[in-house]
Order: sequence, then C-alpha cells, then structure tokens
Amino acid sequence: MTQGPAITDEVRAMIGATSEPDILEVERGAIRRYADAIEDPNPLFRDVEQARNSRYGEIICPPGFFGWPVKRSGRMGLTAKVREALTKAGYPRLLDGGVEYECFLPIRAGDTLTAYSKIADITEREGKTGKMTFTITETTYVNQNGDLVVKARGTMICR
Amino acid sequence: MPLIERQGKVEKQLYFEDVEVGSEVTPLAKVATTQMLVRWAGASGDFNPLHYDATFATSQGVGSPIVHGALKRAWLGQLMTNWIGEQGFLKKFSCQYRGMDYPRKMKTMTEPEEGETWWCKGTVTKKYVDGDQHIVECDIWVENGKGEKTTPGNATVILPSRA
Amino acid sequence: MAEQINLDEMKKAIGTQSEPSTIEIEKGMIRKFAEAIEDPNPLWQDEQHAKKARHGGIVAPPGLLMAVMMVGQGSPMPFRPPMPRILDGGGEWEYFKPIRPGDVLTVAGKLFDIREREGRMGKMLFIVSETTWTNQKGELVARALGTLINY
Amino acid sequence: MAKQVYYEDVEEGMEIPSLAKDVTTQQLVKWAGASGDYYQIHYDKDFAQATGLPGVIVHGRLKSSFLGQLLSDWVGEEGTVKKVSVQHRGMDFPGEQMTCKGKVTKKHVQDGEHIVELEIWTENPKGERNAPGSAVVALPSRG
Repeated sequence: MTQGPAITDEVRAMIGATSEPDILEVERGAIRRYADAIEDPNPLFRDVEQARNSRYGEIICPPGFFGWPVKRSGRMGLTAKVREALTKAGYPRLLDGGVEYECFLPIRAGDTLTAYSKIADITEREGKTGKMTFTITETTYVNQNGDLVVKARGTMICR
Repeated sequence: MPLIERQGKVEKQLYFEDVEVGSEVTPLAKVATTQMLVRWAGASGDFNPLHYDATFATSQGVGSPIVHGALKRAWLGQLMTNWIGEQGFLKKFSCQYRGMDYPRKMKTMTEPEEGETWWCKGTVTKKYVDGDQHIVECDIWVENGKGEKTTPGNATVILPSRA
Repeated sequence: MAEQINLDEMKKAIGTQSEPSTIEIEKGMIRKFAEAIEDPNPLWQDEQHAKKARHGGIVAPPGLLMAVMMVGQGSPMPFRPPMPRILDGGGEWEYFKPIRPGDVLTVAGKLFDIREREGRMGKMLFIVSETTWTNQKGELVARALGTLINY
Repeated sequence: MAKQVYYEDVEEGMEIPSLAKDVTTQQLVKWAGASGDYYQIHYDKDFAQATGLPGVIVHGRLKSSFLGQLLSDWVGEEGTVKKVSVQHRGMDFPGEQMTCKGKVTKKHVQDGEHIVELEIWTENPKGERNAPGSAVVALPSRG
C-alpha cells in the first residue's frame, strides 16, 4: 500500500479533541473479579474486613483498574474517530503501544469516577516496517468528591 | 507450578532505607493460559476476539490467540503493589507493549499444560527524598520463557521511611 | 467404568447440605449480565426508568440466577462425579421476590437427587442439586434445581 | 419493547413473540465473564475437540438466560416471571442463529393471580429444539 502523509488535515484537526465524560462505578465484586483474573491474592483487593482495618478503610482497586463503565462511549468513541481518520490516510493497522498512569489518590469500592479524555498529540515516525503514527490519549479520572485520582496516557499505534 | 506460587504474595512492609540503586524488586511468576485470557476479557471488558478465537487470530496474522498487553500491564501492577506493601504508594507506572506472547493451553479445568512461565521483574534505578516523600524509581518488565522483555516499563513509588 | 458405580452408596449422600455462602448483588453484575445476553430492557440498567416502574428501582433479570458462579450455587457433592464427562443438563428456577442491587443473598445448596439412566452415550448419572437464595430480610427470593449429567 | 400484555389478551395455544439471537464466540466469552463459567469447551476449540465435541459449544445456561429474556420481554413491566424450567437436550454452536420461542399451554386464576403457563424452547437453523422447557408467569388483568 502506498502511504501518503499520515498527519492529514483531518487527522491534525483531531489533536486537542475531547470526549463526553465516561462514568465508572467501582464495586467490590468487579474489583474481586479483576484480581481473580490476574491471580492476585492481595487482601486489600478482596478482603473487606482486612481492608477496613487498613489505611484505606475499604477495598481498593489494583493499579490500572477503574471500575466498570455505566456507559462506555467517551474515550472509545474518541479514539475510534482518530482511527477512522488514520485509516482513511492509509494507516489501518492498530497496535496498543502502552500506557502510563500517574496516581494521586487510591480508588475505593463505592467510588464513582468521571473520566475526561482528550487527544493530546498525534505524531508520525519512520519505523522498521514503514511509517507509524502515535496517538496519545490523555484521560483524567476524578472521583465523586471532585478529587483527581489518576491521569492516564495511552499510546495507540496505527501503521 | 502450583497456583499459590504463581500468585505471589505481599511482602512484609518495605522501607525506603531497605532499598539501594540496583536492588531487585521481588520477582513475580505468572502463567498465562487460554483460561486466564478469557477471565481477563470478562474482568476488563476487552472482548477483542484476537485473544480467544483461533480462527480470528489466524486471520489477523498473529498465528493464534495472543496475551492481552493490558493483562501483562496488570501483572506489573501486582509486581509493584506486592513489593511496596500496604504503606507504600504507587505514584507513577508505565509500560510499552513490545512483543507478543502466547498463552499455555489448559490440560484440565484447573491445570495448565507444561510450557512457558512469565516473570515480572524490576530493579531500582534511583532513590531520593522530595519534600517529605521518600521516592524510589524502578525499571520494570515482563520476561517470557525465552528471556525476552516483551513488556518493559517504569514505576515510581513512595515508600515509608524508618527515619 | 460404569460398572464400578455404586449408586446405592452415592444415594446415601442425598440431603447433604453445603456451607451457606453470601453474595452481594451489584449493579455492575446485572449490567454485565444484560450486556452478555444482549438484553436491553431498561428495568435492569436504567435507574431513571426503573424508579418509575413497578419495583421502584433496578431489579435483576430472571436469568441472573442462571449465571452460576456469579450468584453462587450450592453444589454439595461429597464424592467426585464418577465418570469423566460432565454436561449441564438444565434446571428449574422459581422466583418469589425481586432481587435488587445492594441485596446480600445467602446461598444454600443441597444434594437433591441422583438418578441413573441408559442414554445414547451409555450409562448416565443425573445429579440434581437444589439452591435457595435468601435475602438480608430473611425472605426466600428464589429456588432452583440444577441437573448435572455425568457420563 | 412491546406494549404491556394483559391476561385477557392471551389464549391457550397462542405463540408469543419470538426472540432471535446470533450467538458468536465473542458472546460466549462475554457470558463466561458474566457467569464465571470458564470451562474451556466454550472458547478453546482444541480443548473442545479433545473432549470429543465437534467444536466449541454454546453454554446451556446462556440458552436458559435467553429464554428468561424471551419471557421478561413478553410479560412486560407489569408481569412477573414466576418459574422457568429448561432442559439442555442438544448442543448448539456459535455462528448459528438461535430463535427463542414460546407457546401458551394454559391460563387460570389462582389465589387472585392471573397465571399463564407456557411451553418454551430454543430452535436452531435446522429447527431442532435443543433447549426445551416450560414457564409460569403472572400477568396483569384488565378486569
């Protein structure tokens, strides 16, 4: 496939785009299932009694878990739009490049999080197998008290 | 490897004074299985058939279902939360998905077939005090059975101090 | 292999009860269930809508109690199923009270019956267990009989 | 969803609106996640074949749950599903359309409740009823 410039006007216009917020509810059962799935027996993620006596006072989320979305649309809708634009530009193949979390406060069972996402940047680079594009999505998770709990930066690679 | 060994455990509380640059993060062994991938799909909500449907995975050119990058990320999360204990705080955490991994098949409902074991590892690269926070930075990674670091990353943690 | 089964011996276990367990019904659990079976009924998910409906809030769909591990199922089996293969033979669910998020259900199981039958694939055992769910107010909310086919 | 059905609308022998499901491997994995049933015969083709099955099969409980939806859709917000019974008689495979159907077998008033009994089943494209069963529901009455 001949690849033209990746950052077309349409793609460039997506930089800075924001999403509708996602609402996530953090429930004990969902945390336990997550911990079960990775085989993590840490009592802070599953034992209500022990968690109550810990510094957190309640079961907390393992890193990278934010509960289960009440409605899933915001962030995924946003990255889907970028993907569509990149596919049109000739970069249809998707890879998850990785993620970075900056944690400010623990996330407890019973919390409701609101997640705001933004396309922070889209860049291109010449790779071994041709040109690759990197889309950085920044997501900010805020809890029901209005406190910032986590900032996440995800990298989507399209080539 | 029995389940209990694969799960690892939370260490006794680690303090800032216990670590030096070059110290090893207590390694954590993991066995990815076809079953774990389906559990992960259910727990994470990532239902991409690339991770369980052999026909689909073949059509995508990866040969057979591959381990979710985010599952390996979650293992690295456990590596750190086990190590820093209840009094530690994971402040920053990142990883890149560099290579593909393939899960073991299951022999029975509970036992995986013989095969590859993954190791989550880390080393301390920096320690310093910032205000009243005792901060330790680490290189972390997931290493597959061939010794390849398929998921490298970094972590910054705050540890309690004995001082 | 079928010859070695001592049905009379196994039948002595009928009536064995399991240690009761508890399960907390969560909104996310119900939502996940409804997503899995692609059931868009707003009674299961839409707080605003459900508030105005008959039960005054979100309730669990009937199928939630069929999602075995999620809602717990007592399967008191003092012996291993003697034959190598297991199939879920079906079941019967009876509903007495609505189940709501926030409910803490006590799940109790009992070995209800064991029968033997000659099937297409040779001798088959039908192992029937009873499960009851009781809510935090002490109300019996549902009862089920599940059949495991061992062949 | 259809408008509320009342006891008086129902006659013995009438069929209720059917519910079609296109079961995919993805749905089986979602069900595994929702139900906690991680038996490999429902997602690992090699494992399923090693146990003598032609391929991965649909969970029996998923079919029962579809029949639960068939009923809760039909009885509407004012109706109540009182009893569902399902036998898993045969295997179904992802990739095939499944239709859930029901037929009224009996109606009667009991202890002030307007009770309707039904025969329910799933049907595969060959017309085979691999999950037959029965149900008891209560409907509102116009009376």
